[in-house]
Amino acid sequence: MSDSRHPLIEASGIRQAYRRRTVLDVERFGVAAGETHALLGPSGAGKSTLLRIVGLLERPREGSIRIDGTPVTHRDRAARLQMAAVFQKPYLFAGTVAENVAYGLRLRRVPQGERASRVASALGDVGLSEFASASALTLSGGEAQRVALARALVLRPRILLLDEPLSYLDPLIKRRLVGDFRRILAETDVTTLYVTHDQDEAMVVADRVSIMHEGRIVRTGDTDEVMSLPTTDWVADFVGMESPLRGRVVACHDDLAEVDCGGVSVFGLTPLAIGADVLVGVRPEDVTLFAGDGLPPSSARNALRCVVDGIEPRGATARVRVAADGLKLASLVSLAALTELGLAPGMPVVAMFKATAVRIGPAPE
Amino acid sequence: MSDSRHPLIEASGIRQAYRRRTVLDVERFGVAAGETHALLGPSGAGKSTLLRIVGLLERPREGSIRIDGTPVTHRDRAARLQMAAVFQKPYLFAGTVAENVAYGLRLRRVPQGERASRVASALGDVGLSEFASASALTLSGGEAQRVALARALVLRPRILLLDEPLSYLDPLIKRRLVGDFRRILAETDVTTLYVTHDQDEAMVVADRVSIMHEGRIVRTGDTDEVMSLPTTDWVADFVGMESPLRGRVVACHDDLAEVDCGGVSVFGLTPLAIGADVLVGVRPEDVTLFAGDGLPPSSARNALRCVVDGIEPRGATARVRVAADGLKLASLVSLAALTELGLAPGMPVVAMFKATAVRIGPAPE
Amino acid sequence: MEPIVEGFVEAGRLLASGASAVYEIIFLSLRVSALAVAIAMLVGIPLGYVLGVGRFKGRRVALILVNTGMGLPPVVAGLLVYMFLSRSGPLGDLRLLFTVPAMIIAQVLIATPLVTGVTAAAIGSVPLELRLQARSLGASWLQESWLTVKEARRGVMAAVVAGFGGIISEVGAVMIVGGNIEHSTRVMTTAIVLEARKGNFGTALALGLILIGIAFAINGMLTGLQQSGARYER
Amino acid sequence: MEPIVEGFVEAGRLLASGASAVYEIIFLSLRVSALAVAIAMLVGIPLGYVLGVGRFKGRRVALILVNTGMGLPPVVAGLLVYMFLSRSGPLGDLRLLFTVPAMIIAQVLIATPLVTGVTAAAIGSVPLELRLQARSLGASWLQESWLTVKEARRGVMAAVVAGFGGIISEVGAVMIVGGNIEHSTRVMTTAIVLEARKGNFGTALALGLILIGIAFAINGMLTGLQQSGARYER
Repeated sequence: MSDSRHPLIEASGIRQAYRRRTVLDVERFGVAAGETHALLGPSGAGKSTLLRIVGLLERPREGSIRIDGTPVTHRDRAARLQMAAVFQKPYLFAGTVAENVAYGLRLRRVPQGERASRVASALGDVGLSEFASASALTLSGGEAQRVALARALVLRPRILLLDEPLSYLDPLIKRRLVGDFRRILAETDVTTLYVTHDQDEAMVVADRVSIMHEGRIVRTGDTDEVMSLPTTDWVADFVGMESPLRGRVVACHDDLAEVDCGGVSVFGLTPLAIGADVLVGVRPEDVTLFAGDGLPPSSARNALRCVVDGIEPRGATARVRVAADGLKLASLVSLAALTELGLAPGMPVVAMFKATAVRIGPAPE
Repeated sequence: MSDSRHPLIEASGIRQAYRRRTVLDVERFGVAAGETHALLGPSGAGKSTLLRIVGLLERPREGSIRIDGTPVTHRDRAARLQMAAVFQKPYLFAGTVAENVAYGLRLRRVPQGERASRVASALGDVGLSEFASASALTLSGGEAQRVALARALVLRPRILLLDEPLSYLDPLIKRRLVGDFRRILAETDVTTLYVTHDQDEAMVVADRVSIMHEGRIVRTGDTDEVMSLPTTDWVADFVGMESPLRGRVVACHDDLAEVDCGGVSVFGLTPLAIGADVLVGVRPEDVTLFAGDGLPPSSARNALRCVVDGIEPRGATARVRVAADGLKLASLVSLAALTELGLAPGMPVVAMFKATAVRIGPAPE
Repeated sequence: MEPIVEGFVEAGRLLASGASAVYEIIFLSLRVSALAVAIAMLVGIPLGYVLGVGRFKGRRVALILVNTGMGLPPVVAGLLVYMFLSRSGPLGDLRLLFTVPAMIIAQVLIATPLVTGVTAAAIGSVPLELRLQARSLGASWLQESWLTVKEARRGVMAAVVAGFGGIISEVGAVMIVGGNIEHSTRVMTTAIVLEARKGNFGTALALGLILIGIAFAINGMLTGLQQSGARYER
Repeated sequence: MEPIVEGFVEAGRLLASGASAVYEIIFLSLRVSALAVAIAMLVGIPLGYVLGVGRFKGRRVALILVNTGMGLPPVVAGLLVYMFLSRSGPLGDLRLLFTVPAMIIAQVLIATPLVTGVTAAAIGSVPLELRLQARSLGASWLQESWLTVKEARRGVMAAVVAGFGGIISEVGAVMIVGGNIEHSTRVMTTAIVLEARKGNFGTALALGLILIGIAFAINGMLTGLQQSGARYER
């Protein structure tokens, strides 16, 4: 949870309730300058409400927001002028595409000449130059959402708020746009708060992730850490992993640590010292299964004898749950491999994964 | 395309147009008795229109439908009584859950006693027994969709029509329901037409798949074949593969065939004889990458020296495109592996995959 | 303020005493409008169903006619009925002018387009997929229609209530064709105009209060019926 | 049929000849209703904006009042104005009864709730997110309001048109407070009633045709304005 970087925007003690039902209860939340921070969680978790409160678009019942350490409220227009948002649907205004992109610039009284050139360049960035004088209401969903992004980026905001910007789009268009968003966010280096319910989207765009559940933030950290070291059963299920694995470092050879997880040894890389209580995680994408219980030749440092616990088809892959003593893992197996191995519950298998795929972090108290 | 099984329902020469715009142009389409057949394609491809026409819910401008070889039209109520549908949204009728499930039984004049017991058992199948007397309009989206499924299944239809039954649901609920649907469809052994835009969903539930694009069926076959042996660039892109790979069988050792793909040898299993022109496919999930150009020890029969062509982050994995001479492949690589290998465009890598993961089929003329 | 207060006092007295002259007028109003709306329902609901459900040749023209009818100023509707029923008019031999049936005819002419139009909108708001859903479960044409009307029942009820509301407080048409004859064709609205101009605030207010009561009841019903709008959102 | 045909012929002749009596009545009608709707706009649009935009204490009560006003039978509105303006009423000293201003007051009372209610609905249909979007791009409170009204402009225009339509064809209220005095307070609707009852089909029809023309123009405008409905769907 610790972050050495200075938080550009931070929220503390935020509580919000609609019709007496508490929908948000966040003790502390911060986004550091320059980072892309994803708020990830199922629908109804309070993600959009937190975004609107942090973005000074809605007043919380309790709590305060600071920008650069200075308290601000939804009445501070100067603070709001540092931000810009894109929502689920593009919500283009009546008028041309160029007029839409120019909207915020006009509010800021940017002179006509500069306005035109910035609008043109923003439309170029999202690849829609030729639509400048088209009516905003004739665009397709994907085009409209790119205009919405240009309308926000043209303001060169310090803070960009993206509230499920891709969730209403077709899978094919979404796949293309998520790449565009990643590229544009990386190029502009703007501080971004990105709300999504889609883990893959979060992993593509975000430096850091906060997972929300029922109005609370249940996990915050670097994307990689949050997505591979779950701290609770709920988070584990949400990020597609088995229950959290707890262990203790029992040996260290150079960088390579041996972690004892309830009698099973797992090898991974960590700077933590012998005796440390740790969380251990391996993403299902990194676990390979082999049939039988003989160990195959491989460069992978970890090879655990397991028993298949269950198989869930997921499409082009299946998620196979395996258990070795108390340790539970999941492996993502392609359909061809599933057929070749003839996997079925109760079968003995060997689960292999590299030391580099093992994520180790300090155990929370 | 050939299917030895008797088609229970077949459509020929179907054309449909709305406001003079052709939205459907399907020469031939059939669903065999007992199979689950997925209609897969992007939105606007004509999937739902075809489902409604095949389901005798809408009259096509041209073409005919046969059930058991007998021509039928949307006016044949006896034919319609053999089918039942579930749509994107549950469209529950005003009344209780039990009344909703009983609707079709009442239309069929099933006696009160039998009706009650069949409704109870159908609600049990979808795990909603305790909601029987609740108002249908108070249910959550996932519950409502399960009621819609029960309302269809309780009729014990010969043909079940499912039109994007999961597309409006939350990812978490969807993940659970897709498994339920698969189980229920397998248990009841009903002939099913399943419309979806989601490939993973199709791969989980379907025995056979037809891919639609701009009103036409561009590919039909067994799920595995359709999803791993694309015939055109568009289909390849849609199913997440690179361009179609064409080759010729040049040698056979027992079942193992050597296929020459523009100078590169690929080994796979096929009953096709030497000299046959074939299509070759390997799903990205089955391709493993190794750094450098030395061959690592492995049981995989195929090891191709390639160069990285491009990397698209997809979330927990990245899709890495590689090329060896004219042959192009994609590999799904976990983020840990991506970091460890330090992959970047232009880098030499070795792409490995097992012979069992290679799919070989006759090349279309 | 004095005469206004006196008017209210007198109005209360008239209503409480059950003064037959006032109640006679009220009951006639209700009878005429109820009968008219009942006839309007018989025509307007089936017609509204057909217009709401589907595309067919002539639907556009029919919708334009219904809209035209909804927009027809009631006083003009009254004028047209008057001309047809007048002694020298084509239906003059029926001798209906200045009778209750004439008022009913005029009100039917006003209410039918309203009932048809609102019913069509209510039926049209039932999603096509809901009807396909019923059809796919084996519903015949008639069963599907019945389900559709049942699903749209609040909108259809709103159509009837709106039709009744439109005619019960109408003045011009009933005045022209009914003639505001005491003990015969005097209804609430025409009586209010007459009594107000005669300075009989008590009687006018007594009738006005009842009319307001009816209008508010109708309003309340319409508001209640409209609150089922978000039903097909999820 | 003869008298009807004759009536139409006479109506055509009157309209074509520019008979000053007919046109005097038409222009007075338009002047009264246009002024009344202009005043109703001044009150109704800002009030409708406030009611449409947000939640605040008293909003429910205000909405109920507006609904009540929309449901008030015009003839009752006329009666109330009459009582206030009558010689012995609280505003009797103004001597407005049976004058044009009295008719305007009655029509303002009828049109304002209509304009307010329809404006509130139009403003309310602009999604909260669109306003948040403007706010998030830096709009001040006033800029956000202006954008919202611009986005809802078709609905607001519909509110004004509906308000005008509601009063131009109204009979009871103007008859009570105006008194239907020749060359002074006789408007189209009251003239139609009078002429019809006098058997002057020509004059009645001439006015009726103009009234129908106005009603259809209003209807056409409303239909056109409503066709922007699906705008926020995607």
